[in-house]
Amino acid sequence: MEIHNRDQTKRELLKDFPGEVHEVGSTNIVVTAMDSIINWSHANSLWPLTIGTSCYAIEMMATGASRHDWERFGTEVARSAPRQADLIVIAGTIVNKMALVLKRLYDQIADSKYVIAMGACAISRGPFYYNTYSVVNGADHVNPVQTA
Amino acid sequence: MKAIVKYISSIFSALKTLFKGMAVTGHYISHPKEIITQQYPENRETLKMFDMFRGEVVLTHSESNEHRCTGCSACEVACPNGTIEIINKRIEMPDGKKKKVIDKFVYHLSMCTFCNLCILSCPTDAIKMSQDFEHAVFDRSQLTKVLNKPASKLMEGVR
Amino acid sequence: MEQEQLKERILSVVPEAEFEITGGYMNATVPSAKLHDLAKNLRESEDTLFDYLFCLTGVDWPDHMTVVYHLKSTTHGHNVVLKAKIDSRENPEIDTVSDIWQTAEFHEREVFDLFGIIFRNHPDLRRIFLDDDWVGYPLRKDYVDKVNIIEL
Amino acid sequence: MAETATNTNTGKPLETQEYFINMGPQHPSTHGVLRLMLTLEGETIHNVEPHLGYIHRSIEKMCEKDTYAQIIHLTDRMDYLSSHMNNEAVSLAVEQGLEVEMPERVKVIRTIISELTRLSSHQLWWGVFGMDLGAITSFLYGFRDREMIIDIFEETCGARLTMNYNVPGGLMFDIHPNFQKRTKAFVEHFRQKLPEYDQLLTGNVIFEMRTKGIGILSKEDAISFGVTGPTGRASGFSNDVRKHNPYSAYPQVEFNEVLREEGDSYARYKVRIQEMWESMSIIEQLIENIPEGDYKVKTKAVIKLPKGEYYQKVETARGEFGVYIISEGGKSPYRLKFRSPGFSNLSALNHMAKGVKIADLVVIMSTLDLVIPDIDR
Repeated sequence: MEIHNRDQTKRELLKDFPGEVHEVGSTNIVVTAMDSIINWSHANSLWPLTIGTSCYAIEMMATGASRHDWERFGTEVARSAPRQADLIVIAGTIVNKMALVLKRLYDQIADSKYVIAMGACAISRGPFYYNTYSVVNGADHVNPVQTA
Repeated sequence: MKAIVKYISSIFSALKTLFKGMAVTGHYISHPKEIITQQYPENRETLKMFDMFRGEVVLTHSESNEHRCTGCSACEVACPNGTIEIINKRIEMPDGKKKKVIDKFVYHLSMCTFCNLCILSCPTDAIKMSQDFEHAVFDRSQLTKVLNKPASKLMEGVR
Repeated sequence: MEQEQLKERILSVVPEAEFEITGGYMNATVPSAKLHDLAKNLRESEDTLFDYLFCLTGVDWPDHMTVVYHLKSTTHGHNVVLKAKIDSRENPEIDTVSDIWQTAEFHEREVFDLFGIIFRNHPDLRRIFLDDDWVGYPLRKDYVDKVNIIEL
Repeated sequence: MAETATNTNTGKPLETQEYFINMGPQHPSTHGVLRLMLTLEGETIHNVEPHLGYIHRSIEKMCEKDTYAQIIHLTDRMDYLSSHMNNEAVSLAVEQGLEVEMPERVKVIRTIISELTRLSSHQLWWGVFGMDLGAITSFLYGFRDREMIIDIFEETCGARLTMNYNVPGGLMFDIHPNFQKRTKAFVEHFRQKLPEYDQLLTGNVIFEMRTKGIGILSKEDAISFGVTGPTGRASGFSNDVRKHNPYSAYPQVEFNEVLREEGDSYARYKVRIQEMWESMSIIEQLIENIPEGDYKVKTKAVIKLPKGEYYQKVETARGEFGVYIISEGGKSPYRLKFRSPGFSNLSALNHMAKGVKIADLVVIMSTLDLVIPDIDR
């Protein structure tokens, strides 16, 4: 996937936005109907699936807690059931035994779904690259990863 | 009769403990200064990490595009998981002698655990940890970096 | 109990025991066949009363295997390390101590999983970490895995 | 117990059947990737069978190839909530083999950071415990105070969680000039905030009903299962390594080993809350006078441990953590075994959970304070 610059990303995000955005100085004014903007924000808020296997899970919890608080971005609740989620944050090492479970969880999520691999272990084994007999060589060997 | 009194008193004690807890929450609603949530990314300009923060390994370059890495591979040996690969080449010096310099200082950020052993092992203080923390990319191959800048040279006097 | 007394105590149960002091603990190496009796004796006698097994380790040596038991008495406060020497590396077998210390049930399953030491009379001897169809015992020194292990 | 239900047509008692249910590995309150096979009759648990290995990363095998300095960064990733204490265990074992004595400064700093780590671990546990019971508020409060400790770590050694601050032979860096100021400010802050924890949860009727008398573990069973740490101490098993085998600066400080007799979930909760007070008192005793001196002793670049066996135990936030090193004289150990507290604590789960309802299992698991990578290694 190619990397967009900031303006491109903004335009793409606003492609299906129901209403007009007028830029006034450093802020924006939006002209739209209340119902349509509520529906739009429902459709565009990502609900992550908590699949924390190791150390990264704590950092992910810290992201959701009081200091960093990802609910500011509409990541309202972390769900534990794949049916209700649309984003997997793979936070932690994936070993061979867990890979089957991860694959099943990925398949159970409804389209459209996104995957974020968080941390060295999930991206490419990290510290468990050499001399280990049970770790999967990067989570993208199990399912496609959109962001690492 | 006793059971009814017990039942009703338990309701009241439950309500009491409930309000006790709610009072703590209420305190923070009325004291917004004690809220600690950071407004990232709006505060990106003012946000400063601690000096010691281990963000990623960087090879320091001077203004005249010179670095201090001699290519001794001490960091490559010290790294527990093969994050650093140093590829050396031989170049001919003006006086006809052949000299070993680094060709590529390859750094796999995707494997780095920021354990700091490479920094400690470096005899010439060529590498250090930067405070950069925004590393998210769309593909893991972009996390493999070459740290020495193009056409950079070894600093004079470092051996 | 002092180390000398303990030594005599163990010798009275297992005469062929060998002793060594390393790492601050007294180590007693005994043949694997005698281990269960000795452990039961040390656990139940009033003067020793080793009721707390805090570590159970399997070790793979070139020609034999050992299972190491770190014991402590919570009433007397003394420690001892028992090492059961298993002569065969092909078919290592030893009696379980899970009837003496309940925690051994999990620890022995771990040793079985990673070293392939079979604990006789164990209530539930299965692999604990790896899949049931895993071939080989990965913590043995001669374990080779061409697929998963990338040698540095 | 209710009377057995009867079939209305035949009048015979209905046959009940045991059935199995899978809890985990993807489950919010298993705190990781623990899988439990529950044998149930109705809602009553008959048997709990833990299935492990969903995060078994073969750390012990990897240690056989690494040097002693490199092992430290792996121990961070086992019990990541008490990573500093894990590092300390390996460092102390190697120092025991090298027969070097640490300067007083190193001992004191190690102890302070250990206690800060214990506090942060207990705070996180408190937050997550509330969440397991259905109270999300505690999660936010626990993490709020934890972030202050994390800031201290970040300023001192540059990492938040996997610190890698201890190295064989001392510390990786000297402490930051702000360290004492920040730590004192934190202790002062937390002395005011800890009573809030009690207000939010401890006295609450629902909370007490869900924890009192649930998952009772007797002292004999605790010893037999090797259940250590706050879990074991709540059953009256006196096992604090800081008291029984003191290491670092623990001989110099005065603190109480928190013991309770009940052995139920509420006792385990209270022990941890009380331990937070004790930890703060330890920090306060040491923080004023950190002795001057070196922050590490000089060791060889690649440490070779003399042939022999070394066992070192430390008290982590979860219990007794042991490192057993067998060295053949090389630069990496011949065999390295980690005695993880969680593994032994988990072995008692089946015993504790027999006969309770399925919702209580979550409470029991939560008060055991399991960290799965610590169990699986």
